[in-house]
Amino acid sequence: MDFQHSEDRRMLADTLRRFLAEQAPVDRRNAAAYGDSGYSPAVWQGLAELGVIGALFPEAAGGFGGSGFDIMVVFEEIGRALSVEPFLGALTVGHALAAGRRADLLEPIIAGTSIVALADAEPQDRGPDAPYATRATPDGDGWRIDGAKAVVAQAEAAALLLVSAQTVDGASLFLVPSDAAGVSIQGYANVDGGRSGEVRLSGVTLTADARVAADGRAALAAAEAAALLALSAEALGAMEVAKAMTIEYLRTRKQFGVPIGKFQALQHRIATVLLEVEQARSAVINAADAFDHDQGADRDRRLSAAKYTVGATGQLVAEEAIQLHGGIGMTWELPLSHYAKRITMIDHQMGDQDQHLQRYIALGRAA
Amino acid sequence: MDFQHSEDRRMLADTLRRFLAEQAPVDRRNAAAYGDSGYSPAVWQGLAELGVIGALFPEAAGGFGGSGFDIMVVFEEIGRALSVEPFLGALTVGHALAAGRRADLLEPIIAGTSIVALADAEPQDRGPDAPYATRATPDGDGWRIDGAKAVVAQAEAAALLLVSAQTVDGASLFLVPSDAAGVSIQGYANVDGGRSGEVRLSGVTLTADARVAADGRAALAAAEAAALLALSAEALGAMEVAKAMTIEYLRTRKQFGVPIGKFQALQHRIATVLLEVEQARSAVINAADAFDHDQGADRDRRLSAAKYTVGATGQLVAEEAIQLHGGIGMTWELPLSHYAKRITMIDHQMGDQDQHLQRYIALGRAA
Amino acid sequence: MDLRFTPEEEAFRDEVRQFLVEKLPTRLSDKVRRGLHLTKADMEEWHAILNARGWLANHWPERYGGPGWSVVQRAIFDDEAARAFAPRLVPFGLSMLAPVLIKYGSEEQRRHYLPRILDGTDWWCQGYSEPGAGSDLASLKTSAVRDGNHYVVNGQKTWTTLGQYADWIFCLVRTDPTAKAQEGISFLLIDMKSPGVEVRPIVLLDGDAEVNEVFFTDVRVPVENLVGEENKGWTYAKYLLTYERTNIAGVGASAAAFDRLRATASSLTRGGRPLADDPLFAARLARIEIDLANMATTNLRVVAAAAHGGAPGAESSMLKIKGTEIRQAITALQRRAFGIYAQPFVPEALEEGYNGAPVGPEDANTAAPTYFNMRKLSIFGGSNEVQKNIISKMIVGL
Amino acid sequence: MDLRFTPEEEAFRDEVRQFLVEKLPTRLSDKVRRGLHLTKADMEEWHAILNARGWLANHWPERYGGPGWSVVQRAIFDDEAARAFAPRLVPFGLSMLAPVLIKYGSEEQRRHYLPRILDGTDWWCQGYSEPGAGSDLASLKTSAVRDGNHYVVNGQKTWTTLGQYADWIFCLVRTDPTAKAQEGISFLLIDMKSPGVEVRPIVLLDGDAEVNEVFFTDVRVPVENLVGEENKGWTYAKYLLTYERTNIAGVGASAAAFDRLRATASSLTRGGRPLADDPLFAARLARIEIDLANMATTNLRVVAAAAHGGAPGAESSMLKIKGTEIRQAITALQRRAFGIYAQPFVPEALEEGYNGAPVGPEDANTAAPTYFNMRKLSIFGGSNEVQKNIISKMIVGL
Repeated sequence: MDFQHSEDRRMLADTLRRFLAEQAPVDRRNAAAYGDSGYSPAVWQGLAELGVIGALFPEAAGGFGGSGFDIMVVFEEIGRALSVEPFLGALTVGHALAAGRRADLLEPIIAGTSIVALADAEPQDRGPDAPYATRATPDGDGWRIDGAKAVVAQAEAAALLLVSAQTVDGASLFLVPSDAAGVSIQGYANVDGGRSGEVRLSGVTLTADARVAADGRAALAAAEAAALLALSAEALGAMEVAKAMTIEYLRTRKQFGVPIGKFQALQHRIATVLLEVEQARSAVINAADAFDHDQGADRDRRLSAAKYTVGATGQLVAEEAIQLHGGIGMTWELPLSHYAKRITMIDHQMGDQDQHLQRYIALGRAA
Repeated sequence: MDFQHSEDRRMLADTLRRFLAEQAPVDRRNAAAYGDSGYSPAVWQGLAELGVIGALFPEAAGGFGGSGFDIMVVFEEIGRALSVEPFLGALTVGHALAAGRRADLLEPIIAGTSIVALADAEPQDRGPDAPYATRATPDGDGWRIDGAKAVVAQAEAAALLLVSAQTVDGASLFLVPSDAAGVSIQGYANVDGGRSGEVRLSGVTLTADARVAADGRAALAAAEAAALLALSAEALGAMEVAKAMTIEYLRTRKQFGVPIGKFQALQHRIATVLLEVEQARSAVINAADAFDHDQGADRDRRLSAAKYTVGATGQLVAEEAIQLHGGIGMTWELPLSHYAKRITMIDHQMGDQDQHLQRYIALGRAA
Repeated sequence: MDLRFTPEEEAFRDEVRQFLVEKLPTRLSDKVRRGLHLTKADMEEWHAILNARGWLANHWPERYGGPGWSVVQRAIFDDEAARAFAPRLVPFGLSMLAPVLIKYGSEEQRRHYLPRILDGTDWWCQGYSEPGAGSDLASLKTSAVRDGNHYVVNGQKTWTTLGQYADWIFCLVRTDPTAKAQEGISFLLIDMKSPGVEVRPIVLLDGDAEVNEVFFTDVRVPVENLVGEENKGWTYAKYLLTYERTNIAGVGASAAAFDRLRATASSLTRGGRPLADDPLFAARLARIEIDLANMATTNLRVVAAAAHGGAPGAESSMLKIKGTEIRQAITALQRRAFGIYAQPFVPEALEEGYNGAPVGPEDANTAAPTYFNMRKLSIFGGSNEVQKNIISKMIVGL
Repeated sequence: MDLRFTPEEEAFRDEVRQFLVEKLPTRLSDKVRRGLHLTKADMEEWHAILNARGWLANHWPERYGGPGWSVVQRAIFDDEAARAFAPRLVPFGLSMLAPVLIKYGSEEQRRHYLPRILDGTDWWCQGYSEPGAGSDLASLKTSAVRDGNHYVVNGQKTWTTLGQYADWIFCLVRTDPTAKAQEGISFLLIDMKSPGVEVRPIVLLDGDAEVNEVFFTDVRVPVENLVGEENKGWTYAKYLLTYERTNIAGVGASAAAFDRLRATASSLTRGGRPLADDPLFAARLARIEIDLANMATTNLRVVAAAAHGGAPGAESSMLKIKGTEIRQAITALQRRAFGIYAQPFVPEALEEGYNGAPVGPEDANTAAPTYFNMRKLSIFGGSNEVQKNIISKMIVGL
């Protein structure tokens, strides 16, 4: 039993934290996050060179990490710095490809030279086992895809999209160049920074080898597992900063002649925030452990437990942080408000707290 | 629009409050509530003579009240005094009989000379439309009943039980003398005072006129509606007292050299209790209004809304009242603890907060 | 006890409804319903429509132009207007300054300013909060020093809502720096066009710029712009803050927002089934609906007490807390309802006449900004913490 | 980072499990599982079994009879014992007094008292709280006045758990009434058989009488019963209160209680379907299960930090708060699960050997009394409010 990250991981975290503090302090982060491209190519390239992407993948896939705790460490720092660089795309696509035994495709992803995005969700909601509305049909030796994908993170920046589409073999996965004929992307800003996009695929023709998985279920499950862990860790990092900012504000802001941290009602509320954030940290540790050691429903249950926990705790932390700051906590100028937004919106990615609580229950029944 | 009770009702409430304060202060209430009979026959008879039971029924049924606000006023006082006298039985059986067009049977109930109890719930849980396990079969000119009824309030004290039982006509209602051959009652104390009992019916033979309703659904619905309103109002009364006791304790208990009501964390918690109790009062008012003016699903929805509200608010109030009192709030000696118990256990009668929230949702869908 | 309105009150409600059907421009109610930004002209348009009907200043005495309504009539009007998605009236002149002038101003001030509020000549804003004086309002520092027939004002106000449109600001200023905190404060009316007044917008987390900082540098204000007596401003300020506002619970606005939420839940599916059938979502929805129905009655109880001359005390704090909690719960669930489509941020879509392709379901993109914006409800107007202090003071008395 | 235990630790866990299977009497574990009352003899029986194995005082140094376990081993043992429904060890001698004697007592005191704790000769209870000194412990008034070779003690203690069985009580007493609150306090060991000691039971709301008031009237206590120095008792008291207890979170006990709750939910139906399939009940159950799984890791993180020599600070307050919240949530849901059958109160059914007809499902009648009894968890042992004060002091530092 050891709750210290390994020396290597601590170094990785330190390096990442230092780099982001220097290269992407919150004002520069905001300029990029709310700017035209929605991220900083320079920061992204710098992080790739530091090996941050490689840390997300095991050696077999060309990386030098890839364990649950590697993902936790990297995404906690991403959360701490509110990084909007396209890590989630690299993580999910990379893990999907590796699970689909196409680790050979990972090299440019790990090098950071190829930005990738997972295009899985669709504009129309569908049932858990319902087919995708996006369909791929045989077209000569290759394929033709028609459909639409929803809220694809950094879709405009991505060179390649990993697209799920219904085929006669089930849900297959296709690597689609974003500049292929028939691909159109309507990009937009996210409320919490960064950009996403609606992807439309109209008669997109692909060669046979574009299909990287005939049955994409295992690959998508791997991507989902990695994403749930990553988003939970990112939320944790952002909560830690929001908590620390609020504690600092309680120490320094004066009203009625004393720091507001002297008021017991506020003291008790920040104490509650503290202990719930510690519980959230434990949930993320559990999820990382599950990612490494558990399989199937056992693993997914602990991942859903973490996503549920950071969703519920995130709402508490974001709302309390704003409320304890008062009006200033609502201003664009104060970094806190951007942390609150990011924490809140993570509950809108890959299923919210209620969905994961219900998934947790359903997986427990199935077990 | 008028949120004052009528002059008559205010007088009724005052009389009732004064009588209970004099005749059943909490020490005497406790002696009766936890004693052998589980209530005070003298208090019951006194209240009957004051006309309290009559206030629960309309003139057509031999009473002089019977509106939702009459029931609210009476049961709020019952809650304030933690009265354990068998009002709920009189109310439910009386309203069931009146709804079943058998108001002719109410006179001894209103006079207080016949104690009655509704024996509807059964030891084995069943679905909402499932038949009763208790069955009545034709037996000569009369009926024969076999089955069991669960947690019948004041079963031992009751002279008559209104028993629901499955017949070929559906769920019928029977008036069963508690001393009839084949009726056995296992009585026990309730954790919150008063007594209840398990009723077993083995080959109980009854004359034909014992069946007071062939199709008992309307009668049971009337009894249920009255019971939900009454229990909600009772919870409100008990919460008001628990709140007042806690406020008084905050004013007088000193720690660290000052009254503990000086501590802001506690101030904010009692403020929350205050406003939730006001919301609960509004819920009970809404339920009383629904009892008088609404029909069917509309009525039942607002009744469930009230029962849900007092269930959820009751847990808050009971737990906060104990916690803010500290250890002393947990002692048998302090009246508060008995209020906390009663408030809590009302959530175990006639469906708890979750069940009523779900009933509220289901009734809304059906509408 | 009777929750029902009288036949006269119901007739009045019908009259209000009829008026709203006829006179409330659909263009405006659509913008309100969808959470779009109202322009200055939008707000002025509705203001003028109400003024033309004589219903604008519905809580003013008749001699100053009020319609002579009872407390219950005002509650009915406010409720119906909100449910019809009428724009909220800008309260600073109508509901904040005017009551102070009516109670404490000179007859000359009343005759000058009140008609100009009614006809829209003067747009007022509020100069209460300062960067160092939020919940602790009495610690304000903006100074006004007498110089002949003028006060010379220096300092800074903040959180000045819609100050960018204002012609005038009413300010709390410190006129006696040697007095105890609450005793050296005066209530001053300042022309925003005076030399030395500067307004700077504060951008909020949702990208919106509806609040401002206002800076005063040697601003000369004629002494006749003092309301009441010098150094008695705290009394007027408190009157303004506790001035009985039947609408503080915002029941009508919450009911309208809840209707919109329910429509959203009915129109969407999640995991292949109607969102409203998701048991946890349905439970959240039902809890809010019940809380709101309870609140509606709580609010009427306070209104009825006010109609019988009861003074608002802990009640108005209670309505403020619970009202804002419910409204915030609605906006949180509205955000949650849209799932992934709450993330796209299309600020242009918040403006009238946006013709871009919609992203996701209708109105999805305003849900998160509205949620974030509405966090202000529990902070502004006396934070909910301050309201709890007030309640506790009233009931525990320590 | 590694949540897994080492092979050595897993082997130790197996050894503990084996021991529990062999040595923990089913009669006792059944009583604990079902929430029945343990008699004095029950508690002594388990105490003696552990002592025979050398595992009783598992946090004591080896030289005084501890088994020499690591922090992790102790956590494993506590966890397994709780999950096996072993009786809780009465902590007053073993875990409260003993650490104080080991750190601050004289060698003579250690040699005299510690073996008697181990072999069960002395049953200890705690004399800290007084009627006027609860959360504000330092305001205690019980006085000890030196009179030759004795202290003469007068005053009253309260909330003395299991004091009715005790041979000895360790007390905080005021030896210098002129000193500041925390400076005139001493730590005194008092023989309960001394003339002038009187114990009166306090009946709790669940009808239980496990706590007591203890009155002292001119009780003469030999001066050698003073621990450490006169007037330094507050130091020892604080040490005792913050003494690192790996078990403060009660993870094992909560896990056992949760298993029982889940079994209850599986065995019951509501409205004709399994209770565990009721979506709101299932959600409550799942929230607790997740919170508990998080807590288990939080607890291990603190244990691991302690194993590396980290000092417990805000952590132990955090574990106390969250641990008690979880336990209370479990008991509330257990009560709720039984519906109408939580109301019958059959106190005899809480005693071993009750042969009456059961009322409702098995164990239904202990659910409500247990729920009410467990409200004490957030009050005793430093109320959760005091723990929040401590956390805030540590993190905000004001």
